[in-house]
Amino acid sequence: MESMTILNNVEDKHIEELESVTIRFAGDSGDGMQLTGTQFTKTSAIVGNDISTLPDFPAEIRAPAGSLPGVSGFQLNFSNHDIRTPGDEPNVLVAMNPAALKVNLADLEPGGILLVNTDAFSDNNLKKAGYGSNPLEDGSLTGYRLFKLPITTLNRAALRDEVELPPKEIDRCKNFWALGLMYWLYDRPLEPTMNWVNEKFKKKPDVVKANVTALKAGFAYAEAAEIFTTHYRVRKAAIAPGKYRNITGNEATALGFVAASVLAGRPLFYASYPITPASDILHELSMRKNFGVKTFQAEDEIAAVCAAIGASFTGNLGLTGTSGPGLALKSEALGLAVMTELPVVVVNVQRGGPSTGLPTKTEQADLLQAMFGRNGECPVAIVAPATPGDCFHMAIEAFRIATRYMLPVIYLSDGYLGNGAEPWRVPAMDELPRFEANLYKDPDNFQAYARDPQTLARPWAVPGTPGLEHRIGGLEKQDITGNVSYDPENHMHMVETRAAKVARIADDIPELEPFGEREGRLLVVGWGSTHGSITSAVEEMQGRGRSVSSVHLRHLNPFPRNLGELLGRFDRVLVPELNMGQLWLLMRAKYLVPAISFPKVKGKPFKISELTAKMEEVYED
Amino acid sequence: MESMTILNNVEDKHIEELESVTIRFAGDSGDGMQLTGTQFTKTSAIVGNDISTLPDFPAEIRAPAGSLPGVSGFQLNFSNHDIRTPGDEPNVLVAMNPAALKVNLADLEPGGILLVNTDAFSDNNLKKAGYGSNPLEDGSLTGYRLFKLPITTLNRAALRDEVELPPKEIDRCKNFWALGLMYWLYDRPLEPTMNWVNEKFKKKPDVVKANVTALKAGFAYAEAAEIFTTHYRVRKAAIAPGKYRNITGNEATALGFVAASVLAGRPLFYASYPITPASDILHELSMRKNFGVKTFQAEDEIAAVCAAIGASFTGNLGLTGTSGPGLALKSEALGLAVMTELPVVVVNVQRGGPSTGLPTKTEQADLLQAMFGRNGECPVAIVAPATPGDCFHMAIEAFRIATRYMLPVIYLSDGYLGNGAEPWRVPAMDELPRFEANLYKDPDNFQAYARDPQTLARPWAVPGTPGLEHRIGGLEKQDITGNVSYDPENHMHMVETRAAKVARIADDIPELEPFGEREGRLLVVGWGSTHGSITSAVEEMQGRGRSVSSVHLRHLNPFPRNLGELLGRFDRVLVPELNMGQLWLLMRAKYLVPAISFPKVKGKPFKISELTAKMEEVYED
Amino acid sequence: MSTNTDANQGGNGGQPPVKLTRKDFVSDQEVRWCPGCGDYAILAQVQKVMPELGIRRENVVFVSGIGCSSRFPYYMNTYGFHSIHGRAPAVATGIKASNPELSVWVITGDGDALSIGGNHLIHAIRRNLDINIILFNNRIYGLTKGQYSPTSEMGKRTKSTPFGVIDYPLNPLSVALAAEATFVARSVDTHTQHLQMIVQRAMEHKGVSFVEVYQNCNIFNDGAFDMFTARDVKEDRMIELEHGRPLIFGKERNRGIRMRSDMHLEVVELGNGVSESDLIAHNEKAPDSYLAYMLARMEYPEYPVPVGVFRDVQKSTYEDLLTEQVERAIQNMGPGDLEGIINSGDTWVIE
Amino acid sequence: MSTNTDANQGGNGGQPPVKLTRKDFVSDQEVRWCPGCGDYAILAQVQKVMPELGIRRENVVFVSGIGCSSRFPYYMNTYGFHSIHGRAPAVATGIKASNPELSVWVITGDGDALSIGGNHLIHAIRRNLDINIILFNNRIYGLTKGQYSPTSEMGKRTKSTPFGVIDYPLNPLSVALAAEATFVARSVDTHTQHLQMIVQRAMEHKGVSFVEVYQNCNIFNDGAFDMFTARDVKEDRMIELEHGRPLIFGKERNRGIRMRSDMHLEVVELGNGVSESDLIAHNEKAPDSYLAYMLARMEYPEYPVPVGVFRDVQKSTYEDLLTEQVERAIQNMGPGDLEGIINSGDTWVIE
Ligand SMILES: Cc1ncc(C[n+]2csc(CCOP(=O)(O)OP(=O)(O)O)c2C)c(N)n1
Ligand SMILES: Cc1ncc(C[n+]2csc(CCOP(=O)(O)OP(=O)(O)O)c2C)c(N)n1
Ligand code: SF4
Ligand code: SF4
Ligand SMILES: [Mg+2]
Ligand SMILES: [Mg+2]
Repeated sequence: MESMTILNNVEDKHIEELESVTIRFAGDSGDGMQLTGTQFTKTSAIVGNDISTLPDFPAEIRAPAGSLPGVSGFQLNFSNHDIRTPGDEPNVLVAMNPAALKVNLADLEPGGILLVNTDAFSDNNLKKAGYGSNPLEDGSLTGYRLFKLPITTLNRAALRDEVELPPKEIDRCKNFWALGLMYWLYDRPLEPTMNWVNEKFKKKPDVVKANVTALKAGFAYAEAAEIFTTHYRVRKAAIAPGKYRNITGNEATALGFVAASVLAGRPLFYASYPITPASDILHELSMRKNFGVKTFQAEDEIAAVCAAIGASFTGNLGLTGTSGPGLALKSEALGLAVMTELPVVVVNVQRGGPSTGLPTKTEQADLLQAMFGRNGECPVAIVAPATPGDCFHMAIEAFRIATRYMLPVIYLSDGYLGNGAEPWRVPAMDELPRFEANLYKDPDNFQAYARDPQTLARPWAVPGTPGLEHRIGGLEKQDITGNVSYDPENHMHMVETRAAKVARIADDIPELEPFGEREGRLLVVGWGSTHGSITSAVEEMQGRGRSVSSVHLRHLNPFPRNLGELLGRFDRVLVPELNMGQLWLLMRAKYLVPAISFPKVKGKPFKISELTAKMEEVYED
Repeated sequence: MESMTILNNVEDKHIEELESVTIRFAGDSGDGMQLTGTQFTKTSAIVGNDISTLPDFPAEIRAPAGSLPGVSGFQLNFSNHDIRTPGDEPNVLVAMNPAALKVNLADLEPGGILLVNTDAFSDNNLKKAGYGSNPLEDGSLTGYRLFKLPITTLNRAALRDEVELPPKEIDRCKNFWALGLMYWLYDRPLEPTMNWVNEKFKKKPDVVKANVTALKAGFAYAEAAEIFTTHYRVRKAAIAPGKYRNITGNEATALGFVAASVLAGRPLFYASYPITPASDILHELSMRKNFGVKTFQAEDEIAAVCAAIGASFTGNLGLTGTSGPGLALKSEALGLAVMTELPVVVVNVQRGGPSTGLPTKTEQADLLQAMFGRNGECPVAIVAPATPGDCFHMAIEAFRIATRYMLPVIYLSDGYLGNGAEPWRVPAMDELPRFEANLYKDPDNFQAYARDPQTLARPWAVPGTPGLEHRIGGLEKQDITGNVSYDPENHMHMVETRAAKVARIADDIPELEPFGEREGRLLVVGWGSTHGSITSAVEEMQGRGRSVSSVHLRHLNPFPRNLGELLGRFDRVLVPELNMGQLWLLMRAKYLVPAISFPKVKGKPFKISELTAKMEEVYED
Repeated sequence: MSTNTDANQGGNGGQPPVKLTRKDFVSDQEVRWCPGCGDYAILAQVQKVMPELGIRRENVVFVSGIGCSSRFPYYMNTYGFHSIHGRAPAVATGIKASNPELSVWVITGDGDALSIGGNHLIHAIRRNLDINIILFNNRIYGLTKGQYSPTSEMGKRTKSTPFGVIDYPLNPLSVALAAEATFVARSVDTHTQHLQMIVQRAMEHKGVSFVEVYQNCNIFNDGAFDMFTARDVKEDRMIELEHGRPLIFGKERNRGIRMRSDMHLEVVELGNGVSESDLIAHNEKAPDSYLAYMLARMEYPEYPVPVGVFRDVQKSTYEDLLTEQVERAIQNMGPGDLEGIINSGDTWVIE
Repeated sequence: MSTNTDANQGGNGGQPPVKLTRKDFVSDQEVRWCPGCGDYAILAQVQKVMPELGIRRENVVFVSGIGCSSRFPYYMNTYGFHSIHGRAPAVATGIKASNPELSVWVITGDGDALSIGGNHLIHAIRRNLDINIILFNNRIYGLTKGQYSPTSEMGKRTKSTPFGVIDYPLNPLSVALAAEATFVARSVDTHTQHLQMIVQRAMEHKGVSFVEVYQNCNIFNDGAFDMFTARDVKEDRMIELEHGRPLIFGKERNRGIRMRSDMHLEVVELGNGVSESDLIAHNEKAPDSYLAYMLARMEYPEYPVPVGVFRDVQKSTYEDLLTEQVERAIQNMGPGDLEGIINSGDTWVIE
């Protein structure tokens, strides 16, 4: 194969070994940067690197070409060892136009590789990006290893005689040209991408040819033009063996709920109203009709949660999904689910707030809303996946809890998890938990609010079952019978019972296993999508010989049983969160521990360096 | 005057002095118990007693006559000294039918006076009330001083020859007969009630005559029949001189907002959707159109808060009011008010939750919802009146804060405050605070998100003002300009700024003045409608020589500046709340103080005795 | 179509019909409306009609929002869901879409359905789920003690409008028709025979049924409909719609409704050159909703108030189309294979 | 009536009209719609019409919800409020009711107005506030990247309906009419002259104006209306409504709309015994909304698609009635006396 020949040639050149590399591809929304990034990722995964990625979409659908809001980016980190984040600062920035340079340059590490498409640096584009002078010429980029390439021109030249396509289509291949170049630079094979192109554009041989040619041309150019003195190799990581796939959190969430339905033997009913960044879950699930999954795009978030409650009432797994503003709208109905004790799961893919906020950015600022955002004493269970792949498992866990305890569960994902991808080891069927979600059938002495002595769950008695006819609703219920009751003592009893149901879940979830020693100087407590950066940072601190451990909460209400005890075993407790200190507040209130909050609300995940710096500070204090 | 003659007669009889008395009138919804209670209250106020009242309405509009859910009650406490609650256990229970007896007997103090209308104890009524045997005959009432009176019969006899009214109308006067009897028993004048009847039924002389006759007949019967060996006197209390009126919290709230409008010189716009127990505020304000007050009954709570936000945008005092489930619905829009930094006030007259809960019962369980019930980091200011009369003052305070800091304020009343009445010393005009709520007018260098250096308020720049055209909305705002911004650093800065605005209010509100010593063994911290019972209980503890003080929070976010310091001056901190520990949680999180929660969620206020018992327990621990 | 229920046996999930009586549908809960409330009559008629179609209690679900009328489910010895204010159509949608075998009823009030719940109502209607919506229109908020509702008349003084209502009222039937309703009808609480007939017709209709019932709230809006529903005047002031029959009314049946050339409906006296054939003939089945819309907008005193079935047409129901998609997906893609989809996409193996 | 604005000078609060140009209404914010989006054209027409009526910038408020279309206010150099999804009519109600002097515009999308915001829409309409509502109907959710909307066709495959839409679409104009709208119109993004005329008519109407604009979303629903709006076919597939004129259309103006005796609209060829006088004459001012309702429901291909003003009638506005109540209250009770009301009720003095 041609590409193999090229590859073999490559072997002769000077190759430098690297531990890990972070690349950011950036360009106009129309430049295909997401695709470029995804292809580089997949290829890296296939050659055995550990990988982690972070896409960064513009907020506008199609901002004007060349404008700052129109910049689209994709960062990936690949490594010969275990990594958990897409990297703090890119080592390499590929900037396809001035706006991409402007938006991303500040993040590039000092001395980093900067690759620009000079063809895009027209006066017009420079103006759109707000450049007074051309940065490629005014000396402002001297701190970087700048490579100026007329990518558009080179790509056109390569394709001109090869394919019969309109110029616009030809130009659209320039991202593959750049990808080819990067493949050479980091010593990756072309086949996986060529295979993908062949499959994807099966019906358009011209397009296949164009892309493959561009890819090879970029690769060949790097090889031939000798603009790079070195190229790099990142060896295989020691990754747990198994079958892997790249998966985003939203995909994993959707799959997890399908799995929950299969495992529980109950149909899944997903009611949702589109909202960024949760809509993809709706899109995914709407394709799963052959699993008996029914999806319902409701007229709004209130209708969606109400329909999910209705579906749970009939014995379906009633599920609804949204993002922050939508969760706010679901508040009242969630109270109804609490009162009627029905197993509804609410997915909240958090985004930047308050209000409409920063719809395309990530944040973890809905934890207290999830805890308290309802009238009255109205507790629900809360779980939060830690990584994109974990979304799958926590989705199952959410319905396990909901059906076992007969109560609503809020599942807190976020934009970073939802859109971010990681290589996910596909679980074998027998690794998945089984749980029983049985409907109640026995008409003898049926009482709608009788309780299982262990879980305090009431029976899941659904319409269609003879002899179990009963009425539920939002008014306070009499214990056991479920009739309406205004009795003062009963009310207090029921408030306590609903709280006790949630509390008892603690006996049924794993205790926390610290990452690191079980006692020491500093314990870092995290939850949700910060898992990767916190773990990496703690690992780094441990590498520095610091007594630092971490625990990561995937159950937020109730907390795992041993959290309080663990907190007591460390001198200092640090709580980094992508909010102003919400878990921190809950922990302080519950355990009276003088934990230190490390808040960040910038629409972005933590950098490892930010975390280690803070840990050092707290460590010494 | 006739009644004076009667009164004079009375003077000869044996009179016993009492410090304070608690009476509960109870009967069927149709029996006019609320009216009876109100009349007794007013008369007691006029003779100079201190008073406190608690109405207790049935949840149904008109439950079937004689049924348990149809029982309506009215409790009042009158005294020769300062009182703050309607009393724990009634000393006297007037039960107009078996259902009223059934529902209320448990509360009557042992040995208390029990007055029943034997005419209503028919087999049918006994059955409706769920009595197997007649309690008047089966000896179950031996622990009380039982007075069995055929009130219906006696009333008919008294009216038969006096008025030409259908029997139904005559029977409707029996509550006045009972009232007359009670007036004799507690040595009250008849004039105030007779005046009221004259005024109220001006156009129906027959009805006036009937009621007055019934009233006098009851009085005369008590005097003549000598069924009571004693009657009682409760002397004037030493009440601050001034003009008083009886006022419910909802009335005071409405008046307070009208006052805020007058004081600020800005029109009031009240948008609301009816809901128990907040609707009366809408009813009150809709009658105040001559103040330029506009009321808007919206299609739902979301529309109401949005319309209020729109009104604030035009320079009105935008106000919306609701109860718990409605507050849940307003969550999303409240975030918009936070982001747009507009002075909106949201009244939440809390009721029993969660969900529809116990709509006619009181509770304080929406504090955490008010704090956290929105997506993202979304702080608002929170105030809470302590007594019905205080509702007036805190309504003004809410708009003072909202307009001075340009942010939304949640005003947390509750069912007990809203429906409960107390004698309220009418403030003189010059006692009311003035506050400036000026619109911004200057078009030079206008910036929509420029800030006052002290309050951090942005300008209140309203449509119609030339040169200030600008756009606001729910997306994150750029500092100073108010343009949309997705900038990471700006986002964090704005999140911090919005929090700082709320925090700065602390410099502008009074520090807490403890009731009792400034340090000692036990500090009791309360908020909202528990003021009366907590203060009375603390007073009682102090009387027992215990080192107990209390502070009462009327500002919940931010807390008064000296709260933390005060907490540190006491060995123990107790936080009684009509919820499961919501203020308690906030205080623990903020001050890391091992406060003790004393929760109650029974749809009822605290009894003084419950509180003192708990205080004793904590005190010794 | 996936369900084997047919229109006449909705809610039996294919089981044979049973013989029940009115009493079987009476629950053990004490009824808690004000004595004299029109809700009692409606409850009685519904309980009476239920057994007529051999419907099984366990397959019936009554869903309501909040309001006096919304207590209805407590009194039916079937499954019931007293949900939250305005949201009953959404809860019912979840119930019906997730289990199409059930016979699903929505009980709602004028505030519940048209104020806070207006949007859910029109969306449930446009989706044409096979649910039966009964709106108890008393032109007032009962449960919250007497504020005006979206059907209250202009100028009406209520607790929240001491100077009179200034919002133009909504006409519930027009709204339902504009929202593409396939079955629209109206009846009156006190017209028991008619009401029974309408409830039965609603039940028989496959697809969404929207029924407005004029209901007296004797506490806060007493006699709101007496002007035309009272026994002595109703024949002159109301008109009973009958499919295929000309629009005739009046004690003497001597008046009718005619379409003027400028497209205005007018009341005419029969005789003097005006014959039955000049009148509009009612057509429930008209594919367009024009006629139903016009009739829905006739109001007293200009017109007699129409009761009966305004529109009754067939379209596929949401739940059938949904079930069909599920079944077709299974046919085309095979039944869901969890292991298969987990292992799909771009996978690679690390050894 | 309390306001001294008249219909032609809405939003000047009695000040004299000013001479502004299109540019005065262009804000300094960069427009951020996809290149080619129909929203640009609508923005341009609105900016063009604004100065025509001598309206002052400071008296104009544009309110929107969330969606691509809802970014509109940022681009108008007037006051603007980009509120939250579906709630623009409610925010606008608060603005207009609290300050009737302002000229208030609501910009909304098919999802914003008819899905999440349907209820606020119908209530704002029935209240007849003098606000102008412009619904950008692209039959898709643009901002959230391509899910179906309440106006999407049955069977349409979108991101959220890979097997096709199964909800019957809503007809926005029918819903507005059923909600008692006093002004209802439709235009098309690319028909610039017509669109200008309609925007101007909406502005001139005193009371609520509801305008549907067919808007192309070239990213997620490209060409949705081309079938009948395209230059070469529009005369044959659309019909322009003109008050008082018979319903005629076609390149040759040889076809028309007639009412059949069974109350069905039919398309007829003129000639062969069919003359203009057999056709329906359009009447915007008809007191009933029947005709407007029928026309609103004409859809391609059975009928030509109507554009223009369907209905334009006068009724008192909410804000005028509200102001009137305030003024009457002041007349009858005297201007509010705070000291007076605080001291009212049953008072007593303790000395
Ligand atoms: C979210 C919410 N808002 C408001 C209320 C208060 N509320 C209960 S019923 C009702 C209106 C009742 O009117 P209608 O629907 O006409 O029913 P009716 O009582 O007349 O039968 C209102 C406003 C509530 N329970 N929940
Ligand atoms: C409460 C809430 N729910 C959902 C969303 C997500 N969302 C934003 S715009 C939109 C629909 C947009 O469609 P449309 O109104 O037709 O406007 P278009 O973008 O097509 O102009 C949705 C669902 C949101 N912002 N807020
Ligand atoms: S208030 Fe009216 S509607 Fe409600 S139960 Fe009483 S009479 Fe019926
Ligand atoms: S997505 Fe569609 S509606 Fe939105 S800006 Fe782009 S073209 Fe316009
Ligand atoms: Mg009603
Ligand atoms: Mg759209």
